[in-house]
Amino acid sequence: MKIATMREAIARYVHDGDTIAIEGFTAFICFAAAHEIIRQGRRDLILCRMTPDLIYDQMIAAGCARKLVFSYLGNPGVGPLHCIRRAVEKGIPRPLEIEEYSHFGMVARYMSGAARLPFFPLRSYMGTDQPKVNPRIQFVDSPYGNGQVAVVPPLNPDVTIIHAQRADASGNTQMWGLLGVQKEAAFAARQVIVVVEEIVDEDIIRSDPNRTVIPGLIVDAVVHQPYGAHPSYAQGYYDRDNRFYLEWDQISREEATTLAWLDEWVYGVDDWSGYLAKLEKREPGIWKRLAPGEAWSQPVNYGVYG
Amino acid sequence: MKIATMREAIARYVHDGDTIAIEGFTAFICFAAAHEIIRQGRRDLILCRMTPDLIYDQMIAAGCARKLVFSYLGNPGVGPLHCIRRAVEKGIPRPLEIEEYSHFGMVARYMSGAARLPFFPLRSYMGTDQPKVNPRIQFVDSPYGNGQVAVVPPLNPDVTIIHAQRADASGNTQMWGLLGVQKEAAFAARQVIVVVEEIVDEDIIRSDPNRTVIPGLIVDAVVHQPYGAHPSYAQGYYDRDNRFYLEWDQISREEATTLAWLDEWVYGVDDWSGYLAKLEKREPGIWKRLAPGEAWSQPVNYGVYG
Amino acid sequence: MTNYTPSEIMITSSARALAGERVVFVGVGLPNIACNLAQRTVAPDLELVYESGVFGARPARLPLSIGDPTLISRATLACPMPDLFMYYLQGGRIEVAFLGVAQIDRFGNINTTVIGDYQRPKVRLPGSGGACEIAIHAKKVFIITHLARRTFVEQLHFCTSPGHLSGQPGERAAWDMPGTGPQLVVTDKAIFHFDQETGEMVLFSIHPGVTVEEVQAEVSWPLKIAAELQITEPPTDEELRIIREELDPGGMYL
Amino acid sequence: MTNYTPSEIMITSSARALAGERVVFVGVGLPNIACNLAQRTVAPDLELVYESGVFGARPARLPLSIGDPTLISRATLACPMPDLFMYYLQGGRIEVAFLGVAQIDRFGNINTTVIGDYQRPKVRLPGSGGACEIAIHAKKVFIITHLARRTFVEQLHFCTSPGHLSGQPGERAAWDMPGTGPQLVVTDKAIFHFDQETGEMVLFSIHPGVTVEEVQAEVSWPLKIAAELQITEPPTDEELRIIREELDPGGMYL
Repeated sequence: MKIATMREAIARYVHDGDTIAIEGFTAFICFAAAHEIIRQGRRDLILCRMTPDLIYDQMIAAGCARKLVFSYLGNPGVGPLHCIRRAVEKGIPRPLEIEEYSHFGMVARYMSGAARLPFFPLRSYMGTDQPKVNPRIQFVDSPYGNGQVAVVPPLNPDVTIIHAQRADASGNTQMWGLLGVQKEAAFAARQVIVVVEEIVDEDIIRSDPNRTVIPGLIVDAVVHQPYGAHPSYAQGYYDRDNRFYLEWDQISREEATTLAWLDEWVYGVDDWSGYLAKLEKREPGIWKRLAPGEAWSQPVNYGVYG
Repeated sequence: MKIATMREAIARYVHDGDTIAIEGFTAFICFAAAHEIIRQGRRDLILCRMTPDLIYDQMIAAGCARKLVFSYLGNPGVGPLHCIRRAVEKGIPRPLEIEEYSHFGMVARYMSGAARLPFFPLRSYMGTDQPKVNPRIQFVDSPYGNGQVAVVPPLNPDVTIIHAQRADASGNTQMWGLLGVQKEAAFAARQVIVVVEEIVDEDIIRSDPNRTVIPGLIVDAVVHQPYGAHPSYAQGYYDRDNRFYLEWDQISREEATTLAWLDEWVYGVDDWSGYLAKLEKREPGIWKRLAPGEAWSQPVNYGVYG
Repeated sequence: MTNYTPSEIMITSSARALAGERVVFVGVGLPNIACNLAQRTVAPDLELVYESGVFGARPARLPLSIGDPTLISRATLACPMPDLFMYYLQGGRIEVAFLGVAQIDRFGNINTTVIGDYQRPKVRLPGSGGACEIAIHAKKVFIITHLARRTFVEQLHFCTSPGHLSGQPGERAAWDMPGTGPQLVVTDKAIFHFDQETGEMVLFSIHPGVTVEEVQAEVSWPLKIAAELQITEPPTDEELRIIREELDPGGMYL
Repeated sequence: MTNYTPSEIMITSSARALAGERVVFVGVGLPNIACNLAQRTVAPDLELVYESGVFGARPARLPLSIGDPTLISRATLACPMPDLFMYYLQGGRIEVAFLGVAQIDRFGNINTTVIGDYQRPKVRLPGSGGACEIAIHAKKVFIITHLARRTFVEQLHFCTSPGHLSGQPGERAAWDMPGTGPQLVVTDKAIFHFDQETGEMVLFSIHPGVTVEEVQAEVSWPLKIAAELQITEPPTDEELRIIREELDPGGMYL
């Protein structure tokens, strides 16, 4: 049985020192998983994400990580990630090793890992200082005499955690909206945890096989966690809580206010239900504020053959 | 205006000597385009497809091609492709140069072409005779000391022709079912012709942006040609005409019967409407025989935000 | 039960070899029926993956090709070709795959490309398709073919897909091939395994009523024979019932 | 019309530079508004591509980030990241892209990584994101930034994204960079082009009321000035109406 609580899934699959990818480009960022990792006190993680976003800012502030592998360090549309800056610039709460790529470089690392290739080629980095500070960025000559190309090595997380709208009990997972690099990050991983807004009957999945992004085949645990991406979002289920992204810019400016926030919102609750209860208490209309209207896809006919 | 008749699209974009890819793995094989190319008497084409299938068997029998680039030469589930065998083994109707890969090799060539990479790596061909007869298959050492990898060069067709269920007038194209390598073949091409069962309002496309496989951006012509993939199929629209695949095994065994078939079914009609009219005359119930039942996808909510 | 066809004992022998397997890469024809039989008997959790990019198929009819539309409707996942080859096959997710052959040598190397000279072929065969990658990446390869001297040859006319190469231990690993190569050859007369040390094909069992001499007559090299040569267990009544009533009621492949 | 903000003249100047362009890679903030303005004025066929993988967006509100859900609903296409970087950007489908900068040198090379030493940074900036690939592959690059001496520097602390490199003709081509590099820098005080021969930034126009001296004061190197220095055409009433009433009625960016 793959269905697990978040507590069980994190306890079983995420260990100190592991390489972890919690992916999702602006959308589908699984804060519920991050908070549970913080609560369980994991240490020395190598955190991988194209955009560390608030999720890794919080995990790094909580002291979970020894290293960050990334391509864009910012609070999108707002400003810097203060906790990660503190770690990089001042070693607070502990020094943070960084390994840095461009977006395409990170995408290529996941693809290389997912495809079991020794490297993945991309036309990037030429003439820049990026390879000078990251010796993993190399160049290879084409055997066809048509140029040189940058390459990056595979990235194979111990665990990849993906948030999505729905999965069946076997972990066949469907997503719509921004698909980011989740499929590649999942296939690259040794273990995969899928966190979903809804667990649906297999028949729903089977009604649209092209919509299935992650096959149950590679999924180790399925966690049912509605609103598990807040303050990020799940397309069609709830909006991004832009207010919180702005608020975090204030909260995270000082170490003390950051730790106070973690105490209250992460350590101070038992689980994601506790977090949601606090959110709703603070702002009773929150889910109404974040509820999108309806815009349904036109169904397509796969046909019955036989 | 991108909407064109098949005659216009082929006349405008397909020229003698061009490199052409009409892709589609078992499904969505655009015989309507092939017949029009035969009728317009194109010569010296370089034909690229993973599975040449009956479509290239017919084009090669008609003398359109000087070269075939492929990975699997067969009438799927039936037997050999007799016309291509005659061309390769006996030079009938003219000698045919071949350039041969594995399936993954062809996929990788399209990906390389679509991604403007000088090569694409794959772990294949080791220990086989394939690189000995195709010098384009090369090997590259990984700079990370983690092995050697085969590489193939980019394939960039002059024209790629794709059949799909629906597109809007700008060429934004949606498909469901077997997606094959069509996206890659289209992005690799200098020009793209999309042939569809239905031209739909842009709103239908916009109701499900993740379903759009080919953006109008890269499409040069949109041809509305219902049943344009017969005897191949369009998922949810009509079934594969397996009877014809079996029949072709007989028709194509001799050059004379093949040419008689081409005379009657290709040269003997003005266009695809003529072909369809003949089909329906021969077998009045054909579309009923090939009509699938209904199996609709469950719609998903993208949400209204704003 | 003695009333079965050669195809039926090939199917049941293949199905039983799938006991405990989890993910199989399947072609149409006999392998398709064998995998479906295994799902209903020895490997209820077996996941069928089609080379066309389909998972968890629930075909409402017997498919003629691996791209049949009946494989897609109500499948759990249908993916484009790059995903299939990069993330599933090369990604190491396939445990067993079935391959057919035109020629096979004693080390399980396979020719599906050409009879005669490549440039001036006597018979032009289909070529690799996905076979070369399957032979390299699937954890195990099972081969189904009819036993015939022109198939079981001393020297391939062309090596399309690698088996155990020259039989040297570690040779596949030296080429960075993740899979273990061919493990099983099922024919209409006998079943072969491969020696773990030498990579050479070994006669493992003969079907009821077949003699070792008959098998050797259809193999071009002097056959190694297992110390404890078996007689293949014939199809059971229940296996035959499933094949005949559920999987191929039209007798398309039998 | 003289009653406009610095942001507004940056937006209108950028929008006008998009005349006749077909495909633009757009970020949020000023470039987003500029592109939307261009669509409504000089480039009705302009296709907006977001780095998050969205085409033909019809946002029902002004997005805070390039991953805002309002960009996806009713877009014509939403694709995964590998497609975006491999087939759209590296594939050569993007004609113009906007980039921001923390530091820029006279050749349009860009730093968005770090102020100070990389290993012991004074200020850790966001890094590349997609900027490095955009700078290499987009046919043209437009830069929008405020004019300031700490931004327009003699020597970058770190080169994140290549411009015209050392200014040697053919240097980008020698590195196999398909795009032509930076073509335009729009600031709150002036607009810069790049010399086709030397790759060096050239003051092309100053905004109304700004002097050349004021511009030079904010640039760390001795500025080249165009032979026919222009005064930037201020925003028209219609442009301002579109910006204020349609594109940013909340005044979020102005």
